[in-house]
Amino acid sequence: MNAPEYLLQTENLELAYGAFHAVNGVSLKVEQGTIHTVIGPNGAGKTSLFHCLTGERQATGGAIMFDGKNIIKKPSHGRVGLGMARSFQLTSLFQNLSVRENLRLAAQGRDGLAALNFWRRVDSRREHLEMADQVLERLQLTRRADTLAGELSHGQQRVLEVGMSICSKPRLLMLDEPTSGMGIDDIPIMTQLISDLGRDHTVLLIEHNMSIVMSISQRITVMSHGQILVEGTPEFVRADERVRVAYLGEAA
Amino acid sequence: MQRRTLLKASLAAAGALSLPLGMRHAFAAEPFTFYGLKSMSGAFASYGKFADMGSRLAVEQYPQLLGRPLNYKVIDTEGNAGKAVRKVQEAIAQDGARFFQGCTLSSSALAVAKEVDKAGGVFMTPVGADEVTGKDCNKATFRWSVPTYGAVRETLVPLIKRLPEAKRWYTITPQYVFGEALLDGTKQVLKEHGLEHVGNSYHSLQEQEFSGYLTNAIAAKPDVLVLLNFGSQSSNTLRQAVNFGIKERMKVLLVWSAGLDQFQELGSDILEGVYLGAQYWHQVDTPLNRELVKITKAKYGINPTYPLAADYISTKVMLDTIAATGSFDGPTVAKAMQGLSYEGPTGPESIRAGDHQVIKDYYLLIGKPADQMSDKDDLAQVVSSGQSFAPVQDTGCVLG
Amino acid sequence: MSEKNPLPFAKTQSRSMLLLVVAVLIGLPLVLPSATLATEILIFAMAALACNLLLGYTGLLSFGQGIFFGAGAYCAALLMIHLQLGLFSALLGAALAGGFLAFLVGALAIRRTGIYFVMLTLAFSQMAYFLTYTLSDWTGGDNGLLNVPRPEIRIGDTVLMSLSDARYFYAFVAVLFLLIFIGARRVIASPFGSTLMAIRENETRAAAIGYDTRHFKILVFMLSGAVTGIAGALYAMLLHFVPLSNIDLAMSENILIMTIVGGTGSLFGSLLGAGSIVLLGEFLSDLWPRWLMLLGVILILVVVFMRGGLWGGFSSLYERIKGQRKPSLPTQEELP
Amino acid sequence: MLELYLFQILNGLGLGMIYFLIAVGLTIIFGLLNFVNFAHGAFFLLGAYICYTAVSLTGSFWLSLLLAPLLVAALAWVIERLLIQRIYHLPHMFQILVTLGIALIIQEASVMIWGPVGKSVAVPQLLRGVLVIGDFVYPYYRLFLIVFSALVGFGLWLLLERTRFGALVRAGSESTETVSLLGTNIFRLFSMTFALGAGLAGVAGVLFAPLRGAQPFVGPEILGVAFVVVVIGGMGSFSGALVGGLLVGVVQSLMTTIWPQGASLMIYGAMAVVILLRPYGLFGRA
Repeated sequence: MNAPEYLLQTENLELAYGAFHAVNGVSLKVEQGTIHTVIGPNGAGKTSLFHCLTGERQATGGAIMFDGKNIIKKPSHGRVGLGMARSFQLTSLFQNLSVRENLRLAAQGRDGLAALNFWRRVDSRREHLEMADQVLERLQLTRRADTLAGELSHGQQRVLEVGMSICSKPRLLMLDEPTSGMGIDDIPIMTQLISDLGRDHTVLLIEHNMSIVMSISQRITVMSHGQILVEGTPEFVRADERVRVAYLGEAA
Repeated sequence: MQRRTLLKASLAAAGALSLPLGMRHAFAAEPFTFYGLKSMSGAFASYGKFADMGSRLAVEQYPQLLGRPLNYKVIDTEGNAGKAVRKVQEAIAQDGARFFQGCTLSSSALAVAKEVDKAGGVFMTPVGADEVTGKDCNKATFRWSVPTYGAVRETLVPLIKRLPEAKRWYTITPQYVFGEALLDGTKQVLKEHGLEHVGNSYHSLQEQEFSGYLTNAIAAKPDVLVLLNFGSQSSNTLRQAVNFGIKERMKVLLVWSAGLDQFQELGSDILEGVYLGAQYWHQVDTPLNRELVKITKAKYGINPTYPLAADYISTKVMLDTIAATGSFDGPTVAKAMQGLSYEGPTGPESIRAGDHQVIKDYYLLIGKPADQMSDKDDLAQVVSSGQSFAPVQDTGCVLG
Repeated sequence: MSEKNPLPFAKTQSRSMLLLVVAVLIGLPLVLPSATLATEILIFAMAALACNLLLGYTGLLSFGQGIFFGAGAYCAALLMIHLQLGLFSALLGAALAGGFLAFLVGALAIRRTGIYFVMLTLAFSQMAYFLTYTLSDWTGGDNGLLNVPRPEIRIGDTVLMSLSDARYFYAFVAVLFLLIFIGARRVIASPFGSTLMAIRENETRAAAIGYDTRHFKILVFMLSGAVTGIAGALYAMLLHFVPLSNIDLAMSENILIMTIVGGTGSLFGSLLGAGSIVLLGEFLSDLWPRWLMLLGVILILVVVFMRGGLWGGFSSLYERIKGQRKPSLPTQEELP
Repeated sequence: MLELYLFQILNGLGLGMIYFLIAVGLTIIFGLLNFVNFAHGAFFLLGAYICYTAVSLTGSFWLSLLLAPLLVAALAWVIERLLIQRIYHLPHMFQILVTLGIALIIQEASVMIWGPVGKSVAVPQLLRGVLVIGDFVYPYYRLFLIVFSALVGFGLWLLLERTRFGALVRAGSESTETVSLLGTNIFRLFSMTFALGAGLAGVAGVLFAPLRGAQPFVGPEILGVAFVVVVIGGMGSFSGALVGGLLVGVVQSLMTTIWPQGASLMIYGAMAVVILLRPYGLFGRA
């Protein structure tokens, strides 16, 4: 089979709430093996776009091609099995479960309905436990494996949030503002982690803060008013006048 | 609590417990326990409270029975048939209980009757379900209250005589076993007398809002409205009927009233001119009732209500029979109760041998206006009384 | 082993827990005044345990447990009365009836969340009640279904054990309870069980990591319904009778109260809850007809001071005595 | 026959207004406080009993109509201060458990004070008698109930839509933080709302007393009706409670002519259907 050039591709994607188009004809192309960032000021539609991609919202028009297949009708849980995974902007963990269990559940999620098996022991699926331990190491959280997720520091919770999305061995990682709410000291750790993940995953990153993505992204899409404003390499985007206006206009 | 301390005492006395039941009363000091099944807590507390008072009056007349101290133990049925049955099983299995009286809910009584029968005990109950002395009758179980058949006959027939002009009759019936039985009886009586049954409204088990049914009834333009529900449902139907001015448009008959306590709740405003069927009325002039009113007033300062009277006489009959037979053996006592005639609150009463139904009067009362009441409980007066019972072969009862 | 075990309940669900349950099962009839009382406790403990799978482990507050309890009771009773089925076939029938109704109720109710989910289960509960008494030809209506047999244990035509003695019946129920308890623990320790807890903690996240949460909720409803159905059937056999109250809203409420009072953090809590509520009624109703008032006070006290229920209370007391840090139980505040 | 249906619809509308009155307190408490109050029926029965006592002592129904809701609201205020305030943040199951406990206590206390047998309250002299239109009879008292419920509803609407208190309550139902930012003591607002909701249950209890009397075990039934009305209308929605009440009243009344046994089945069925088709009721918000 011939792998398509773009792992993820949207065609004229639309998300309308009545007359208001939060996403208005977006055609996004995410190349295999890149870190691709969508940025834009508040209200530009990047979170709405993200929701369409994860399946949290049903897009009202257009198509979402993942690995050459249109997945626009797939519910969010069904996208995991195809190899998509996501993180949340607001930390969304299993607060009362241990860090390891958070990761193990994320790994097990790829089993889909096979997880309905209620007569096997959890340990019988060793690979999930091993995956959890690998990710623990990668996140440098091994020492806190048995801590409840809710008891981690805020920064560590953000790291775990992102870490959970790699447990299902996804081909596409979709990260929604992973640095949101992080202290200034923690941000480099997160930036480091994302560029590390970018080495073996395709990453689609949604960011508000332009400066921190410049160093790690291969491609950047700038959104404004539900549409794509500019797309290109970081250098290209940085130089674009319209981007400055959009950002400054928003700020003014 | 009593039962448990008793149990501990018996355990301490070792061996005593292991003795066969028949030998146990050789221990002269060991009290004999009589069990009252009363809905003390839960939604039927109003009934259980009076029923318990009645049993206590009867028990007090026997400080001891056949040389053993008489102990009266209340089993709180919690208005829950499941709890009632389980507690009865426990009393039978642990304490060797054999003599039970009471129950408020028909369902409890029906199920308890089975348990008591299996254990070879005696059970007397005032509940409304005809099955107790009908298809679910058994040799251990006796029932004091007049069945639906008699309740319908002894209210409708005298009323038909009293109201020769009343041709159109309308019924409001609760849709459960008891209500259906009353409705069948009513239809039968109306047919026999060539009267028109112009309509019936069924309502559900938990209905408390009757405006819709009353609207139906008014639209049918009957001469008499017959209410076949009971308890709080009948109270609310009556209240709302009076509110709808029904009394000015037609006569109202409540076939199965709960008697004095229900009348007190409703008051003469509502009851005035309403015909009421009753199992018992404290003003009835019989020797035993005079006595009952006297002792009830002395002990509780009230007039006896229906549950009080019913459980008093049932308890009394059982205790009397134990005394008369000189035996604590269930089957012996049950046998002696078959066909027994005794003086009851409604006059001479007897227990029919074929189905263990007590043969007694049922009353038709009419609510009095407030200005004619001689005291606060003088809410109604007796219009007529009499006995109507379906023959045993029609009850479906076969005593094994 | 326990170190590698990723489950948060690892410590509390260890082998000693099983020993504790066995000890309680043996001790109950010795301590209590009668075997029938002990049997009632175990039957309700079974129902509470099933409710706990929904409430404690999945975070689903169901007012529909009475439906499954009643369905099990009526179904087993009717199978025994009309088809003369034996003990195990009747219990199987009850489990199937409970499970099937739970499938229907679950499949519809889980389309909504929060208070609307609760209200849906409540609506179904009321509807089941009205249907049951309307079908009085089968159910006996408000008089209840009488003459329910308590069949003996038999294989083919060989009678192994009669259960008519209350103690033997207790023993049978106790064995069944133990099996269900072990089974439930196994379910909790399975991939399925761990997913339930994930759903309880954060359903959005559970969906985001690939779980179709609807299937999990329906399945746990069915398991819960089946176990509750068995409990209902045993209750019918205990009483030789199915009262209409078996399927009313108060039954659902009662099962919920037992579950919450016992503690939703542990299966053992359900046994505690059922035991304490049944015994409370048993002893207090003898002393004071207005005992329901005390029940009211206890419900309030549990919520204000002991939100983990009796189990939570006992285990934090135990931890304090042993001088350990705070218990590793899930904090109940987080349950939706 | 057509006429009868028409009467039943009219009767149902009247009944519906009463149901609205029963339910409106529940919906206000849920709307602002996101609090599930299983003690609503108990406040109702307390209103009925206090009405009975007030009428027997003073002979005035109207005085009791003023007094009983105030006393119920005062009790609710105290309960809120001592207890409810601690549990707003807890999951619904704990709210249900606590209010169930309160309901049991009120119910059993009523039995202790007033006895297990119910009490009757007479229809006030002024409102005895019936309105006759052809074959249709309608009591003046029920007419009064409709008008009074409408007035209460209108008064509440004014209170919620036109006063500072109302604005704060509505703001609070959107976000408690907003209200705190406005410098209002949010806890006092909560207490007042809770007392208001309970007081409304008390009003309903008083007005129902001449129809139903005061009975200690009426709580669960009233609670059931209130929940059905509120859920059908949409929890927390004021107009929803009105429409829900009218709908339930009309359905129930019509069913008494069409298929009486199924009246309750229908009403709960309707509730289930509404939740399934309209997740937040007819008028609720997400």
